[in-house]
Amino acid sequence: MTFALIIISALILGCAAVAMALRNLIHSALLLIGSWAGVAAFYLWAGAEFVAFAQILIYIGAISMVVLFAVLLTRQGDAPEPVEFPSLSRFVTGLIAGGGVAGVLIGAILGMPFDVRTAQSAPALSVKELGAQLMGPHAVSLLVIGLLLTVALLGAVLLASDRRPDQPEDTP
Amino acid sequence: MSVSDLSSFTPSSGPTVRAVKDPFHGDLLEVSMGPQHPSTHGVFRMVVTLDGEVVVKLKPVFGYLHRNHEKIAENTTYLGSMPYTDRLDYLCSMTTNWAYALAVEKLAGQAVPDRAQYLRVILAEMTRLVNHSCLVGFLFNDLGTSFTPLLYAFREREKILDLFEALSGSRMMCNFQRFGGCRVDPTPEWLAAASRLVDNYPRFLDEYETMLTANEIMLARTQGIGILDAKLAVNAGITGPCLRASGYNYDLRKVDGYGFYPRFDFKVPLGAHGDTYDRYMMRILEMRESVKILQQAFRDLPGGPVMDPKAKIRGFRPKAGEAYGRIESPKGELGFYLISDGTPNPYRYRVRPPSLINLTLLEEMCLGHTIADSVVILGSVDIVLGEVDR
Amino acid sequence: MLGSGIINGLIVTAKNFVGSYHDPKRMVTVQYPEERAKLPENYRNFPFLITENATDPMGTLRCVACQICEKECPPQCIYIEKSKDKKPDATGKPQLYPAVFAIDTSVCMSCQICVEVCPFDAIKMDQVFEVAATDRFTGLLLDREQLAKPNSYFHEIHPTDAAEVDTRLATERQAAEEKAKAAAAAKAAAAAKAAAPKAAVKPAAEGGPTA
Amino acid sequence: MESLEQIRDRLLARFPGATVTLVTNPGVAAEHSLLLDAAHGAELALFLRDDPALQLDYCSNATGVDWPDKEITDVKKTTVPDPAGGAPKVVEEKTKHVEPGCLEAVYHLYSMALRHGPVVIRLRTANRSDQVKLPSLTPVWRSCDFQEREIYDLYGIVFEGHRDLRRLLMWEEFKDHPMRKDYVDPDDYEWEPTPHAAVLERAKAHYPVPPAATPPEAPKP
Amino acid sequence: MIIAAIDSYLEVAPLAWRDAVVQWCPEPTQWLVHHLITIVAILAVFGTLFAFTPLAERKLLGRLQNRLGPNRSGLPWWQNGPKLWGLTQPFADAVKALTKEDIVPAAADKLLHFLAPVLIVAFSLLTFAVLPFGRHLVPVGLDAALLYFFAAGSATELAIFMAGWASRNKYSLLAAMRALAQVISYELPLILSVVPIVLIAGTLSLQDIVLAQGFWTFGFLPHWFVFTPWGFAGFLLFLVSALAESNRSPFDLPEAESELIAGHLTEYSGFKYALFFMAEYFGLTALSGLGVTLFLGGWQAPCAFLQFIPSWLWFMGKVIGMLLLFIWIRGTLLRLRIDQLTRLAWQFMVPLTLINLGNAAFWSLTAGWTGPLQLVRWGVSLAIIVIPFVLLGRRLSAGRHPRTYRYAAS
Repeated sequence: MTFALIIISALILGCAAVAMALRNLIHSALLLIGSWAGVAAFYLWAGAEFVAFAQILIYIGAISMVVLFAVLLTRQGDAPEPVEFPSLSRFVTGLIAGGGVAGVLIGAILGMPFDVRTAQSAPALSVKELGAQLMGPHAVSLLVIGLLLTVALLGAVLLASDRRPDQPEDTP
Repeated sequence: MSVSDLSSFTPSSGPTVRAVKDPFHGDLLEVSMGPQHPSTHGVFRMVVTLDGEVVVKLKPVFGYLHRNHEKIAENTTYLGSMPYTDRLDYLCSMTTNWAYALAVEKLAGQAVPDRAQYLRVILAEMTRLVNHSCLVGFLFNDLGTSFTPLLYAFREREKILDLFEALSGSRMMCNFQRFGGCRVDPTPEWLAAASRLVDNYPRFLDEYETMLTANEIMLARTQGIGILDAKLAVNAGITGPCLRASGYNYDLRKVDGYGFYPRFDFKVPLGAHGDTYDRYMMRILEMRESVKILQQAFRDLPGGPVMDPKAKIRGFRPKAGEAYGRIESPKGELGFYLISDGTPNPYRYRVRPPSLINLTLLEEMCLGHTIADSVVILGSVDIVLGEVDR
Repeated sequence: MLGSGIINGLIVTAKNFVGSYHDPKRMVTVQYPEERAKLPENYRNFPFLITENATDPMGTLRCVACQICEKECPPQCIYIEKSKDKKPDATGKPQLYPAVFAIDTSVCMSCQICVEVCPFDAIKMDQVFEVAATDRFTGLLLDREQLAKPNSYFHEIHPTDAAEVDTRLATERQAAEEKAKAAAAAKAAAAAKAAAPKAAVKPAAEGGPTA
Repeated sequence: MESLEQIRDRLLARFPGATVTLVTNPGVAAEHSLLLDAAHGAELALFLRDDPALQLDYCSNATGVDWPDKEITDVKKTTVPDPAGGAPKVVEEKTKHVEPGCLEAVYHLYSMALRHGPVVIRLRTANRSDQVKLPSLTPVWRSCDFQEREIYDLYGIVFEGHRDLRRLLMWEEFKDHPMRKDYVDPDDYEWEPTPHAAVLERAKAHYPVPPAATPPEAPKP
Repeated sequence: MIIAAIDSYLEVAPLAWRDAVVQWCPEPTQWLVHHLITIVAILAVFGTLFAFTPLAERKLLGRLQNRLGPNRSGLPWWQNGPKLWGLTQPFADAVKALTKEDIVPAAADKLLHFLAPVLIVAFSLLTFAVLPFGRHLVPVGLDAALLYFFAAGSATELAIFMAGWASRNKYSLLAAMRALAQVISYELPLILSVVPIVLIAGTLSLQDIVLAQGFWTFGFLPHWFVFTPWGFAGFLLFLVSALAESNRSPFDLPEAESELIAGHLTEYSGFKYALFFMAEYFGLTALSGLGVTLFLGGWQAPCAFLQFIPSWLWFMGKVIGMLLLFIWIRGTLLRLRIDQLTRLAWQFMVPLTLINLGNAAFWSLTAGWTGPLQLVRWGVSLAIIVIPFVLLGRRLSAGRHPRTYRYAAS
């Protein structure tokens, strides 16, 4: 089973790295979406079907569209300006920031109690139990997330609609 | 109404047109819905400036089918121009022939026997059925159906064109009217077949109305689209179903009373809003009126000669002078203005094309609508490029 | 109710669908190359020249090259060159005949004005519509031989028209023959009269010397 | 509807500076017309449209007519007493003079409101070469928009005050005006075997006759 | 007895053949061969269905329009042989699609231009993995099958965007944006119209949903979900959003857009265009397969005594029935405008699906009612869905109704 894990992690990390290096913004966005697909494959490997399909549905279905629209509407075409490396100070500050984030992440992962090595043999959780769990103990967090999403939705609607004040909403 | 304010007349009742340049909008997109376009009914071109979906500016471009029909007419005899009039509005050749014959008879003072007058009314109303069923079919094609209403309309049109072929020899290029009457006297079988066809024509109209007139998508796509104001339409010379759809009662069959139309009682339908839906309904209701006229005409068609015996085929030289004859063709007022100088060829031969002049207000109708609507509005105005470009 | 218009539309198309299987009136199309729609009698396409009989087409052309149709043809697509000599036509009167009679069918719009103005019923409208040609220039320029078709063919495609034309021509021919016979008889009578006085004179002369 | 003479008199009364003459139509249809002078054309037209008695709110047809320069040989018959005392002889002197032609715009006006018949008005340009300006009636009747553009395109009358005077039918770079009587159409036709030699000769001047298609002059024996 | 034997044999026949072949190959590859055969079987069945759907469409449209439809393409080597009513037309279309020249515009983004059709066909084929074709014929028995179906379906948007962007043509980008707006705005009603089924059936696995519909009252009244008020409303809403999701008739805005030429497919020709065409039909078949599984009882027979017919025949029959319904709708209805389309989604479909969800909740709560209460239950359930439908319908077509016309006096 570890052989599949290696392939999947290679896929995820590879796509992310290449996405970072490419000049063409659209290609890098698509590679980012590729790495999300890799994450979904990882969930499948780990036996959590529901989370994998949710990942595909949400990330590849919707958020990829948001990323691509954002890329399109902000930049005209794919000719990025050349990035210059003038000074050592920019390199050092970059290193410090990257190192800090990496440190926090690794600390959090190592501190977790569950045992990484036996992940794949976790019991296959059926969707019904997952639903019960969500509606039971975790109901509060579900409602908060729901609230957050609706607020975001309303914000988007307000932001988009006041662009044309004189265009009546219900034109024929 | 002084001169100044009319030329800058903005359609008050139409959709609001955004005058101020909105910073949020990027550059305007100019689309040339060019001569080769699936829904411009022939080689007609509209240079449309789009702001996103909405039409901001629309310039029609003509001349792709220009054959200089009037110059040709000046170099041929009066009779020689008759087959060319079929090619003006190639959907209704009988009414165009009649308009030309009417103008020349007015120019030369030529009498026409009763049976020929009745036959002309019969053929003109059958042409109106052909043209309106064509238009309604093409309008639904522009609205996006996959050819079904068009083929129902064509099924009915073909039956009438077969009758024209049996009478004049050709389906669309009939070349049937002469100065002083008609060329061929219809046989009794032809008359029986024609009246049978006319009697069950309303069945086709009922099928059409149940299928499409109350269709929600049709109502959404055509009501309130391309509104034409009656006063502006009169000033812009719009005639025919487009003018009556705006509620203005002007039908040459009632106003001029040419031919034997005063002998038939028929009603002229009027619209209320002047939008694309009204223009569509005008055609449907006019078809029902034409069926009534045809039934009366078949009932009391007199006997007698079809051609005035004194009329001369060759060596026809009307006296010097001029005349302007006009009829109510299915598209509007079709007029022929002839100046003769005594020679067999006309000195000046002018066609007043309803299709071209009905396009005067195309831009005012399309402003503020989306590009999908401008195609539908053009379809509802019913133009034929042979007549527009001559 | 929101969907009622759409449902009515669907019902109409369903009726048409079902109708297309059992209602011949609804199926309007014809499988062209195999089945052919019957052409109405008045159907006209390109003109053709009438010859009295099929055996000697060029000999019995009815056309007398009077060039009226060439003048009256709106697109000017007929081209006639008169013949130098004359040959007797059906009524025996020596008439000219067209040495060259070409119709450019790529220009002709089959408006049948030539048929109307022809005083000799020499040109009539054909019913041929499959006239594809491989070459635009010579393929569609039909000359005298290609245009000439016998009167029997004319009877075939336009029966009533042909019958009416033939009766008219027959009466004209009879009238021409009676006139010719009458003229011949009158000439004979005149000759006889002229001969009679001479004869009268001659017998007198004979009477004289023999007396 | 009042007769043309009454209209003309009211026009003259209303606009003293304008000259309005009646043009008779010799034909059977007897549709006579009013010749308005170019300077006051627009006001006269506006009056015709707004006058409550006339209300000619619909201009059905705007036509261009080309009257080329005419050579008139007027024959003057003078009776010359014969010096030798014989019968007086009639001597005809033919004096030839050229009457200047003009370009003319004819408008057929109808009233949709009162439903009465055509009032035909004519506007004539000074001559056919340089002074070809006429006042545009598009601000008065919007229906003359495309028709005046067509007259400008095919006859060359320049309409002042028109909303958007461009060629209607021909392409922008086209120079001449095709509907004029003295227009010579270009003869670079593509070669056609039409039996009429005239077209053939002109075409041959431009295009080499394709070898394959022998022209029909050499009729087959 | 014999019927039961035949039934049980036919029912299991495909599985039996597969196991026979699997036994025949060597041990290590057996797992692979097992899955390969399933994939090949699905591709073969739905490939031929795809080949014949356009033919059925053109013939049905023809019959709707009083004409015959294609019946000319006889057998290739038999020149004037029998015409076979045009049944060989699909092969003619396939050859045409293959032999047509495949033009790639110079400025196009070669990689994405090539990848777009491949991805769109792959994603629309993925959705077939979870559809229960027969009692025992379930390719992959996932627990969250329904979620998988929508996940695979929603990835097609990515491919549409890639097609529009890679063609580097202003019109195709505009049309791709419009296509995305349509697909995204109709994904919500699609999923929401299916949620009531999950609520009642209590599971996401399609096989269990079909089993939940497996009972018949009095032997011939099936318990399909479509015969309940919320089920019928859900089915209609599912139908409309499926039409929009697969760019079919009243919503074929991007591709048949007479104004924007052929939408995001403008720069495609030859086999790539045929791939897009194939993806559209696979998507349509998959959606009608899902509709059949959720609402029309999947492979369940309509009556108890008809169960001897193999279950996968029932499934295929219902899918073909749904396809004919789509074709029939295409032959009749007009096209909506883009703003009307999105307004229909957000102001009519989404609220109705939410109300339908409430309706299903009421239905499941009152499962215990029996006798006269059953009628009350039906009445209330009907009211819950019909009243908002009428009110929203009136609001949607406010002020638009067929008019009556007056005639001129003179």
